[in-house]
Amino acid sequence: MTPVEVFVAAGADRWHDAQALRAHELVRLMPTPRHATVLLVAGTIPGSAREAFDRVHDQLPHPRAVVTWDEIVAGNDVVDAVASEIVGRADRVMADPSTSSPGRLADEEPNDWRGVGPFGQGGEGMMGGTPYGRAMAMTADDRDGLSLDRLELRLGPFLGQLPGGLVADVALQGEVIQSIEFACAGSAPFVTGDRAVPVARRLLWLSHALHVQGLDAFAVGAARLARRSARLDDDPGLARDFASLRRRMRWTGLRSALRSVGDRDGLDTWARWSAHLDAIAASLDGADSRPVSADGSMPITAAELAEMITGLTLTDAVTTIIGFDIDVPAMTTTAVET
Amino acid sequence: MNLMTVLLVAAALIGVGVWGALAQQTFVMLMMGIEMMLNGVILAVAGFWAFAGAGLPKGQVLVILSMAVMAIELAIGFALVTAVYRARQADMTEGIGSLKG
Amino acid sequence: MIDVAFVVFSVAAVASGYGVFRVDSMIRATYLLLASFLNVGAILVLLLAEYLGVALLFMMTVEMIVMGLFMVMFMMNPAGLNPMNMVHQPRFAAAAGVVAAAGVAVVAVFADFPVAPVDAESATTRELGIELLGGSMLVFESIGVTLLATMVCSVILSSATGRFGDGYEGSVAPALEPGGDHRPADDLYDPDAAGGMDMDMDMGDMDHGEMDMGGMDMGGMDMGGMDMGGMDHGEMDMGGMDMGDMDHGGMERDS
Amino acid sequence: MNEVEQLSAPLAIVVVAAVLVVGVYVSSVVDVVAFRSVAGQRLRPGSAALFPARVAHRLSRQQSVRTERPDMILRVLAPAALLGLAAAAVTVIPLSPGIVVADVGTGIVLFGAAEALAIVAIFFHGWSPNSPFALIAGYRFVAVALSYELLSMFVLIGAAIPAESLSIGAIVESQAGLWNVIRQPLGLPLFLIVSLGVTFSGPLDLLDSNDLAGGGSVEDSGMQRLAWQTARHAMRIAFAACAAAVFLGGWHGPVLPGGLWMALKTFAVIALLGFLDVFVARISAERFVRVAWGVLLPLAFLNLLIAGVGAL
Repeated sequence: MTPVEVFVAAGADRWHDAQALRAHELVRLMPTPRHATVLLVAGTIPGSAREAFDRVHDQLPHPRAVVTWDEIVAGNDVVDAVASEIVGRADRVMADPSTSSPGRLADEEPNDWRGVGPFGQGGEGMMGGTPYGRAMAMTADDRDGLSLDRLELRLGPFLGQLPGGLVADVALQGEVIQSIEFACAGSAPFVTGDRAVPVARRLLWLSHALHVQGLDAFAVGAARLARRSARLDDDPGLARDFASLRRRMRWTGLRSALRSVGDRDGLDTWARWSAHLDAIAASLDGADSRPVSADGSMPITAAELAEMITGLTLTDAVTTIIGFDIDVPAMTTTAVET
Repeated sequence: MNLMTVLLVAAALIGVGVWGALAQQTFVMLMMGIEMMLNGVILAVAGFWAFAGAGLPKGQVLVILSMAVMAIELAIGFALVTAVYRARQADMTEGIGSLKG
Repeated sequence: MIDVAFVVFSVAAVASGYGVFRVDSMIRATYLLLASFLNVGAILVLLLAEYLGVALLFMMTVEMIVMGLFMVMFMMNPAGLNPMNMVHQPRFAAAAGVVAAAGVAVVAVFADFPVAPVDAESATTRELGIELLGGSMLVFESIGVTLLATMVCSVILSSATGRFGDGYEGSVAPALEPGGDHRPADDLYDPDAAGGMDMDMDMGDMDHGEMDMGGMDMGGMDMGGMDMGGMDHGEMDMGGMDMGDMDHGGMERDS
Repeated sequence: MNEVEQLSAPLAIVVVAAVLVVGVYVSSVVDVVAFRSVAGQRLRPGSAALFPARVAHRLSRQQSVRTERPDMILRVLAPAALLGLAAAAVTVIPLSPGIVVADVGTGIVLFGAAEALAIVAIFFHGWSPNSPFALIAGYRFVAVALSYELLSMFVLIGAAIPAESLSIGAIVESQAGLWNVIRQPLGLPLFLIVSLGVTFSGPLDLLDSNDLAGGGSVEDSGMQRLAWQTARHAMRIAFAACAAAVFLGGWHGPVLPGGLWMALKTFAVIALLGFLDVFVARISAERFVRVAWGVLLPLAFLNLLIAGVGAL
């Protein structure tokens, strides 16, 4: 059997839970919906993300199937139940492609492409117009003084490399982020460092973060530890296995890849990772899900994070964001309050 | 394949290059036109070397010289384009035409 | 067999060369130019200049990669998705192209060249190597030094910062009128970001400079033209470097 | 140099195709084994051996999505060109004593040219789908590739110096007594870095990387994805075979026949690349460029110096 390729469209409340599927041998979480056979819908999709969800759904190639996490009635292990449902649905749709999930949006271009200008460019002079429904990129100042074209993108809420539910509007020039704005009130606490977080959740964060850094095989290991720690019975080998995973991670060059990325108050992404890993190790050693210590640089607000990653390359920005275990539900609720 | 046919192909390449360099408005496309001319030159030189130069290695050195010219043209050209763009946001020849004199 | 290959490569070289200036997408244009070079490289191999053909292939590939990068960077419409007309003086240009091609073609057809074909058995690559490190060593080394100078020049030209800080600070170019701003009113650039660039003068020469590149304006490239005095006096930045002088130096020498 | 047997055209095509088909399959299996063993998942030999075939079967039945206004010519061309270049690179590498598909005198330069053109093909892959992440990934790949392109040529030329020839056959020949991996200790590591770069794997997975939602492959599905993966593995074969021939002594080795030695060495390099792919985290492009120009290029010069001094 080859693993079923799955793309997770998760609301902020279930995103961590869904990462646990990485532990499953017959399921593989893919970074893009184009690679997936099954779309896993987990958690609450807010109304504002509805259109984005429909687009993600239509990006899956046929034959495709949709599995909804919250509809699955499970016994004691919901992840197993979801995984077997995914495998079953994938088998069925592969056997009978006519049952493939139909498109949710009309398959048409957002705009007529031929405009009104003398060459069909749709605007005055050379510039202007909206070819294919997208405004032409306009130049703007940048850090190199070259004033190159500016690409405006909206990232999220279902982007594979970012936490579920996180939405950010970025302006890129080349690979450099010129501005970024998270879709929440600027003063909202983004990461609540002093909150006690269950160790399983921390391990799930680790699993996703390893995946983003290109260590998918290690991500599987972390997700398996997360699943074991979530079980109620005491597992004495857990601390030892985590130590072994951490030891092996030392050989991957992660440290040099993360060092001096996303510096803030003298702490870089590697320092934040270390704080997370220390917290996990401490919890597994018996201490009760200890909060990440203050030297893990948390908490941080969305505005502070935006300021931190402005001017970084997109890759470093993603690495930096992932370095925080962002509490998206907390962020959105406080955003409503303020 | 003889000297005449090789030179005719080179002539076509040079002609295309002249046309492109004169007709295109953007600097980078203009440089492409120049590159195309040099392409024809390289072919012509190699043709002479192969059919009329008795295979003297100096002919090959001339080809290498043409290649170096191309590399220099490209490097300096792009540096100038960058400098002009930095100062003017101009990527077209007309963009800096008003400053002649 | 060789003749068939020659015809195929020639047609491909000329056709892709023509395509360069006809397609909308800048990336396609760049790599059609590369295709043209690859075909010429193949013809060079047919002509028994094996090393030169392969080296042309290698060199032009890397060169076109850089060109593609610049294309996407500077062009407003690199994919050609928004149709636009990016040519000027098309009739004149086409006529000039035809005249140039015809000129060379006339020479090709009517001139009487000596017949001295290369020996098919000779080790041309080996001969070239010995020549480069023997009789033509001066040429070879000159190319190397020139390329080094080119690297230095292009880095200085394209960098935003000079030796003494930001290129936009430092020396300010003289105004066109006494007391006036040297920048023309219709200028697009940001007044804060400008200043040091002596572009008014440069730009006038720029057109010549661009053209001279085809004819290898080596005079303009040499270090003597590069206003070393200004560098020593602490004005070495984009402005102090004074490209205007550099080109004038070259021009005077040429004329 | 010994007699070199030039294969006839039909036989040459068969040989190259066989090398690539077998190589791509083996390389894919290596990937599965590497992933599963590092992830600590169950590893059944039969299942791992059939894995690539199963994946290929599934992808062949999946829709190849057409994006909005793609550059369709380049989209089709990208995997085809990468595969073709891998095949071209394999032709100049001697497979066993005296057997090389195309005995080109300038073989090593031709390999370098194929490698440079591969960068173009890979850029096409990022450019063609008309998708922002793919474009950013393709652009980033090229920016990084320019910094190791020089490296690879210096390293290969360094290996050609003791052989006094640009033909890869002669380079293998020159390693009869001492392999280049010992004679020029910096050569193989630097070449492996280039291999990781051109096959965009491991620390240099800057094309199809997870931080850009799949990067250059973000829009690939079905046959398109299958073709691209095949081409990538084919390129890995070409690099592994080149590393085996140029640095590991090619067919030289005791007891076993030369062709088998060559195959074993190639497989060893494939396995190494496969494990590095799984085991090493991606490094940021900016940092790698700094390392490439500041550290690796001087090392390549040093390597060239060692080669030159050794040849005197």
